[in-house]
Amino acid sequence: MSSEQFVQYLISGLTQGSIYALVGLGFTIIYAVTRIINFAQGEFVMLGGMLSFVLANSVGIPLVPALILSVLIAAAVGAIMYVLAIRPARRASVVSLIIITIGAAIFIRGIAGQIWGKDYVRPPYFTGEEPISFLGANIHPQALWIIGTTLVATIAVHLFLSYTMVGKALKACAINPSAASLVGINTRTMGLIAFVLAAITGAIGGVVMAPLTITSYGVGIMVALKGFVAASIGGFRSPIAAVIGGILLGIIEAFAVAINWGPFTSDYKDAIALIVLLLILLIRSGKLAEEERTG
Amino acid sequence: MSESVILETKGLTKAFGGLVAVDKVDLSIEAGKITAIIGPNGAGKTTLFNLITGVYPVSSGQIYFQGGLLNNVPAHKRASMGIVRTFQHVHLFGNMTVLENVMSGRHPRSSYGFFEAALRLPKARREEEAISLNAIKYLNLVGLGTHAEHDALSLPLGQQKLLAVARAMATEPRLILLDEPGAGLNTSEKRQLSDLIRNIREMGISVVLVEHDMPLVMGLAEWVIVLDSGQKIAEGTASQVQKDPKVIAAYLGEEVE
Amino acid sequence: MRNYLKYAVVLVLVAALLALGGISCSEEEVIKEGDTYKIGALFSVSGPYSPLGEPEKQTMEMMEARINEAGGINGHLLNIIVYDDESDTTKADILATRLIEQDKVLAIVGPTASGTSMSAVLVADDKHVPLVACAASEPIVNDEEGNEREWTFMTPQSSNQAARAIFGYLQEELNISKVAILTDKAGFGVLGVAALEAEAPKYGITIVAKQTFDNVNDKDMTPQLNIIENASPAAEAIICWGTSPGPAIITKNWHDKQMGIPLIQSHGSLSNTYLQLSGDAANGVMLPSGKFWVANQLTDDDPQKAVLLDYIADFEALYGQGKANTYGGHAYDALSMVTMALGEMENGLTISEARTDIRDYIQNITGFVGTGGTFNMSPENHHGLTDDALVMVQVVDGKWTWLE
Amino acid sequence: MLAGLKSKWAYLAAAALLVFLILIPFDWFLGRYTTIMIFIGIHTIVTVGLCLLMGYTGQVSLGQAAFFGMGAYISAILSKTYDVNPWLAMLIAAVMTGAFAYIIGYPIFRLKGNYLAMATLGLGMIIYILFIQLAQFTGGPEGMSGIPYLSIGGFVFNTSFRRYFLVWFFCLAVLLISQNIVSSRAGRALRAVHGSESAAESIGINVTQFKVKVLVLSAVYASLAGSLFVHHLRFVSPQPFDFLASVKLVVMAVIGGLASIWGAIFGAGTTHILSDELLLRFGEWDVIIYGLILMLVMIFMPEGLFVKLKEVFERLRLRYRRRGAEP
Repeated sequence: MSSEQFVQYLISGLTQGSIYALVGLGFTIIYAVTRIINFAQGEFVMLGGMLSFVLANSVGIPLVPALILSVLIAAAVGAIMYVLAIRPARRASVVSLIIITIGAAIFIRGIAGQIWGKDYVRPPYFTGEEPISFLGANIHPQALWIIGTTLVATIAVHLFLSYTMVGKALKACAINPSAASLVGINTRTMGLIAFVLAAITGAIGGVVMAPLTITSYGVGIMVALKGFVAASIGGFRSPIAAVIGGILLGIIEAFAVAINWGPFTSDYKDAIALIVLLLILLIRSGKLAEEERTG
Repeated sequence: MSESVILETKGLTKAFGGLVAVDKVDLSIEAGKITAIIGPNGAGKTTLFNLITGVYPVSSGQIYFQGGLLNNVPAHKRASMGIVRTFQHVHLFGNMTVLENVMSGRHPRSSYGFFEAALRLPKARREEEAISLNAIKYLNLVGLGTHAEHDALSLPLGQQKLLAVARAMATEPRLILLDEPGAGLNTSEKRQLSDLIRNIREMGISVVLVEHDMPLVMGLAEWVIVLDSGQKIAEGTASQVQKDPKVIAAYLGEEVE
Repeated sequence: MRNYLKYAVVLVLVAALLALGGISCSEEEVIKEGDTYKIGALFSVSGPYSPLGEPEKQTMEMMEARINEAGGINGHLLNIIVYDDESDTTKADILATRLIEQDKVLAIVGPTASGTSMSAVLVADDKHVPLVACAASEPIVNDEEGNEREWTFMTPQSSNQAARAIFGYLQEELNISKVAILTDKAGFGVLGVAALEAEAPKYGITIVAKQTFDNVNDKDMTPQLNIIENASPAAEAIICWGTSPGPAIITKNWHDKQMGIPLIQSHGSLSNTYLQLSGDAANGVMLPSGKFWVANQLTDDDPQKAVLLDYIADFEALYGQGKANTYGGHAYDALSMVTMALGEMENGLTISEARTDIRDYIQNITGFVGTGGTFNMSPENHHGLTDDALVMVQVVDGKWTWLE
Repeated sequence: MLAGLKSKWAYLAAAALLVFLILIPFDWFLGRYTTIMIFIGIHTIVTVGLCLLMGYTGQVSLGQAAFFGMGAYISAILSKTYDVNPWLAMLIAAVMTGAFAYIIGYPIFRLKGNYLAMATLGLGMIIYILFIQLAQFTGGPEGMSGIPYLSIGGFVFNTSFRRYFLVWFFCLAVLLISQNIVSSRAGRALRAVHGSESAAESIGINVTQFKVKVLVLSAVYASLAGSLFVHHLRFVSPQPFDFLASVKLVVMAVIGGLASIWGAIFGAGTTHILSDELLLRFGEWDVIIYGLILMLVMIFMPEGLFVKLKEVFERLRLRYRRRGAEP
């Protein structure tokens, strides 16, 4: 394939991958701190996108404040979800907790559908829609916004975890909850922070991707599944790994289409991504088993 | 090797990454005797058990059971060969009754599977009959006969430990490894335990126990092996090892704390 | 203790014997003067197909209210029972059965999607209840042997009709003979592929590239477009088959790539949502359309003009500017045919007789002008929509314009 | 004959349940629920498998719908496309699905807990994608119709009244078989694996092998249910076997109390009656309320509604007893 097409596929993969990455990031943060797989993660993305549309187009707030407000509201929803649905169910099993998050997802989605209707919507582009030519490939400006934002968000999260008190406390919980609580870290507060953080990253993802990818009340579940795969490829351990997993997933899918031969076609790209996930899980199985025992 | 030796290790070594938990240990356990393995914390006693029962693969060296090489025998097969162990942290099956716990110990001594069970074929009923009869026998051996229908975890710790022994005995072992059976028991419970262990020995079963409680060990063990930081530093009769300067040195390290 | 079990076993045998009788529930209640007519409706109000199901449901509620305000049908008030199948085929089966056996409806309108329609169709056909589906696929009206099903009808234009409209235009107006197709992996797109492949040869058109997209997951179809660009022999036009949001994204990707070959969307993209989603990028895109979207451009002698303008006006008065779309129109056509049948029905029939009566009436409807086109039903044709129902339209400055 | 039923009361209870089940489909009783009951029966069969796998052996599966779907599709394809006798097709489907479970079992059970959940979820989705993409066999996303009814000799199961008895015959058979298994040597082995894998190994239980065996069993159950499913609907499409379907199955198992065979009926029952009966009157809000109930049940009774109810019943009985005892 020609070089500019290679670039085209790469950019396309990066754009898709960035979205997966931001969702996977949220999955990982929550999982690391609370050992919960939060399938409501996609709903934060949905909220980000729908809210930015409603606020910017329907209510008519200027774009930037509208975006910020959307993220804040989503964060609030994340907090409420943790306090009302997750915290009371600490004694529940892995499975029960997964079901709770799915219940929450169904609930949030249903409410959104009731309030905003079932139709697909597209919030305004951040900066127009005239494609930018780059190494012979045409790139939509919004795609650059998506990739850029993901980069910034990832770095921000990384810095937050490594250089702030709260961040370090979160890390401590992730490594060893019981020890963390021994040294006086309130694991429940940490859980709350984790959910808010995850909601924020998710909503940011929703906000930047919605103009390009189009959104509706129902996009959450599929976004969640993809982000979940991304996080799994990243091993649910470090945020960075999750982001890499997401980008990888996006690029695999883009080039799976590009190869366009045998099973490597647009038909099977989802399956290919999942097979990669399984292989990674099985290769790392020994190590994972250890983690399960210790963690 | 002499017939009277039931278990033997040659240069047995286990390393976790850099840390060597068991270091070139040569043991030979006399058949039909009560042997105690003692040593300060982190001496590698439990790791030794885990190697003998196949929880961990050995890093190097050999384990022989009744003259046969044991290294590559999968853990679950060792029980039917006659090696069984109990755990420091009891590890009872919480989702079963006391009796069912012991019945599950009959697993290697029975054979019927899903199919026979599903249709309750005669074979299943016959074996099930035998299984429960045997289980009750071993339950009575440890004196828990009256608690058969209780939930395993509803018992006090002392009885839980006895139950664990009954479950292990139900597999009809030739060699039973007891990991700190005395820990957390009060004096009367300990007396009960020692009687039980002597009983088991009388049945011609070789007993190896890891124990911290010196009086208990000295009262029971006919042979004592001392480990320190993964190495065998001494062995002999109780009175011999007590006098051994290396042993005292090793323990002094502990008494201080 | 065994004997207790023996009792149970005996009971099972007894019941099994009874089962041999296979008692079937018969509707013998008679509909008297002034009774309300019960009509069932089954739509995907939630789940992936809800963007289609919602306006269908709204249309039903609008018409029910209108008819009852006007005193009902020959003094019979209309009671429309609407259920949400959640785009779930299992649920569609349960709810269709419920409408028939529990609610004892005279006829069923819907379901929304071809999948849910199939499970409902099999139930209706089995229990002899007329069903007018708002989805179009062959098996809804024809059984495996290709015979017309006795009890089921459908109102939307079929994918084959759309394909014929497109190919006809490509051949005559643009004399294009090589096309690439890019279709939704899910139901609607699959129908599209089948239709396109079946119709293309008849117009001497060859399909030089076939790509699919995942309507929920794919956020960028540039990779697929790249493949199409590289196809040899080169494609002279791209035909895309799907419902929102995929086609809108493709339109944008197509615009960003500046591929220089025309993009043709299917009738699945005929909605203001599509225009809103794809913005300026949509300009120049061509689609096969019912006259719905060009209603105001129709000449006054076109019988559909009045029907369409009325429906759109009524719907948007209730549910908001620019909300009316063809999906609601399908429900309108379906319910209209049912109510026409009810209008001609005399009193004193049992429920099962009434159902037969409605079926017989609908399958003999001719010249009924609906939002989708003119219907000429017959026992051999339970679709009845003629090809002239579809015209080609083009997006010009964000508006649908008729390519006469 | 039947393990677990010890007292004569247990026998009477079983007989009563049986009589009730037999009467349901008659119009003068609860006939209008026949269709829902058919699906309850079908889902109960799958749920029992999940209970054995999750509740007794402690292994998570978020991909059970894949086995359900394999049974459905293999039955559909063989009996429709290749005119194989439906009963034979059903058998082949069960064998193939079981074999598939056996093959994936060994690698997948190198994983535990959450990672096992991820892997099973991934597998489930891969199978689902295959249902869509292998269109030349499966009919693709549009699915395939025209699947024949089951029949014995001349007796065709062509009314829901008849299919009701067919489904519940299989359902009860599966329940009895499972009841026998859990109270057997194999059942103890499974529970031992759940209780403590190292202890199980130490008394000679081949942990991995038993995990695989129970996975195979649950897969065979799911396959059987899938076959009954398609011969009832006579139409199959991928949608009933997607990720959400797997979740619904797990929900049924959890509500029924993971470690309780007969709870499965209750789990499948409440879930269906809730979403196909009670919630209908809430119109558009049904989905929202469903989500809410899901959360509440899991938060306040994570061990399942059925188990909770049993506790309450026990407590009441004891109080009653005590009253009786007082002079």
